Amino acid sequence: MFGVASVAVLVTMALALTRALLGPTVYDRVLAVNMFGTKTVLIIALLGFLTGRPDFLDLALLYALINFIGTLAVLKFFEYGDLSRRLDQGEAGP
Amino acid sequence: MRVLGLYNYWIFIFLMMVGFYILISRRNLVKKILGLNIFQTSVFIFYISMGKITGGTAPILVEGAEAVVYSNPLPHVLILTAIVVGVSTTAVALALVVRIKEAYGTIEGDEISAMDNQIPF
Amino acid sequence: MGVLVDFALLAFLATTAIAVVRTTNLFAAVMLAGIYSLLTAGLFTVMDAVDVAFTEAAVGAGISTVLMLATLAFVGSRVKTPQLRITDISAKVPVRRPVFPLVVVLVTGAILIWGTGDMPAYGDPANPIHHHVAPRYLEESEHEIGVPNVVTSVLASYRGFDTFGETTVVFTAAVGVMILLSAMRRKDRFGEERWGEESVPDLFRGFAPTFWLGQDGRMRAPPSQPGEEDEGGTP
Amino acid sequence: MSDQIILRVATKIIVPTILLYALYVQFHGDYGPGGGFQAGVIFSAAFILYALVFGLRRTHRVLPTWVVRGCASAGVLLYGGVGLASMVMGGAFLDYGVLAHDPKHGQHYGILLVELGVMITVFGVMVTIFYFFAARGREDL
Amino acid sequence: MSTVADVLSWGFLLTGSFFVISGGIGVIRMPDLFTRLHCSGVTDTGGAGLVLVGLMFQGGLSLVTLKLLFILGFLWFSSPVSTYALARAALAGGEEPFWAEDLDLPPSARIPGFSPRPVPGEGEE
Repeated sequence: MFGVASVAVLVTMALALTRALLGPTVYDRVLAVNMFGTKTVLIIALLGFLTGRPDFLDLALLYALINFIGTLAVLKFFEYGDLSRRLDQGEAGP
Repeated sequence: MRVLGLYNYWIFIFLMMVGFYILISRRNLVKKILGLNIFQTSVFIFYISMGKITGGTAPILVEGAEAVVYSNPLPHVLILTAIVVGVSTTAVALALVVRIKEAYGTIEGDEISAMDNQIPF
Repeated sequence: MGVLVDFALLAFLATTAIAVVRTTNLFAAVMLAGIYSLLTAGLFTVMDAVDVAFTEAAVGAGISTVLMLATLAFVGSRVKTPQLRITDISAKVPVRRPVFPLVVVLVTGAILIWGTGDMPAYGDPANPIHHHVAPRYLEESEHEIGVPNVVTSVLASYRGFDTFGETTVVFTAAVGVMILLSAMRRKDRFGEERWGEESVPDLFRGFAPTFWLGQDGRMRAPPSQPGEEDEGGTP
Repeated sequence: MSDQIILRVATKIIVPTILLYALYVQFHGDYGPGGGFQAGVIFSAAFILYALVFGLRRTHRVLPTWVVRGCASAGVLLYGGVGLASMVMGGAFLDYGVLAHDPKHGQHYGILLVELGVMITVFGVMVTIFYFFAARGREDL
Repeated sequence: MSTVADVLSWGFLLTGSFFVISGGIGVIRMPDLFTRLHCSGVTDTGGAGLVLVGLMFQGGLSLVTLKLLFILGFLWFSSPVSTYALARAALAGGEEPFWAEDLDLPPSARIPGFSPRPVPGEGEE
């Protein structure tokens, strides 16, 4: 049963990867990376159960916590052009 | 079955060669650094796959369990530190790229060499 | 089942690597590198290396993307002169096609693949690596160190020297970054404040070390060619 | 441009969680996956997230540069210090067995301190690198 | 009891797999970024949530289930936030949503009173 779910997640990973490769805009790529992160959380959780050592979910927990950082960095990069500014300050980049 | 046992190595070699190709054929310095990272990662995965034992489990001892096969912890230790060192050295390389951009105004390798080869006076 | 996941992840990894080669947008390449890191962490998990996967996860998701983006904020995200692909025959301009690198890579790869014939199969318990020191670590660690995580005990105790060296290397990397990036704006000899941005140190061009340290007497920039400010560049 | 409140609130909730999780990874590393390297990176990732949302200036106020630099060197010093301490107490360099009466306890102390040193160094190094990259070209920070 | 838990867990896993795959297909087939964001949201919250709940039934009352609960909580917390951030960045970056009129439908197929393309400069500050 875990196998079926793993296959589903792997297929979705393949689809997300396709979107990252096709992605007409850069935002599509970011979206694909974001989605890929969630799928990695799932596949790691499923792998824990598949291999019979489900106590290694810490890794999935870590991804659930910090996948967010990459997306935020991208947001700042696009909206402000640098990474050091406060988010609601100023309009344009340097 | 022989092919199954070697498939992993082939992929590692492929990845390593892709990284190598980026490194020697692309002129953009950031791209070269990415190629270097791919090269590095292929070595990491190669090491880890050497330590894997089929049917084994992660080398964290299970209390009171008999006859559990653990994977080899030694490659894990080597690669664990290598990943952190890898990102630090990548940061140094990126800092160099930033300085090169500031000094030359470009990060394309051929333009930099062209500027270097101009006769100054 | 693990084998299937392993195969699929490796195939994704190869696809991502090819995509990194082909893209001419550095930003897309950085995003693909993020995917690459996620896949690597998954692979480490499949190969029972949870600690390594943990490190890769933390580094890949937390640090490297941010560092790469911070660099891209300086250097711009487009590769200026996209290189022609081998298959791109129609181009009129004489552009260096990367044939020689391809040949080098193919030959090296072929030699390496030929060499794998002698490699032990993946996951074979009889591999030589499993018979040297690892059994001792796994058997004695519980009595000698008393820590269930063998990776920790090997990392911190059995191979403490190694880790000490690695920590020093990480520290040295920070020192290097500080030296490289802390050269703040300075007045050049004409009293103009400038960033290195447009100044090519033409007088001292031969003296690479002085330039690296930011100690050079920076001179006026050569008159900039029209169109050079254009970051994206039209090839 | 004042509608970034979602991100700010989310960051305020998630940054302490990441810090707490990093400490869990650090001190649970003997029993599960984790250890100094990972904990240091996660710890610094929390501050990077803070800097991304609240700006570098405010982060400098929370975590000044000199603290970070001090961390980067203090960790290596702690590591070396443990080695020297074990030499002083009659063992070899980094031979933790002599740190306590029971060699096993000594090993525990040694591993704990050494991992702490690694974590502090890695944290300091990663945040230093980020600070220098983010502040480059902005003299107002 | 364990049979019931197993059946429930299978049900959740299967439904979750369905959601995950359908979201993935949507990410490929949808016409523009914002609809794709919606599909990715389906996999991130619906699919991932169902799969994790299914795993929780397998874990039983243990630390594993607690960890899964945490994963679920953080996923449901951070994934919408990052989706929001991405959509914001895309709008600020000048990404145009795909309007129903772009489909070239016959007037009879349009939903009355729905989604006229906003006149530029009106309704936006």
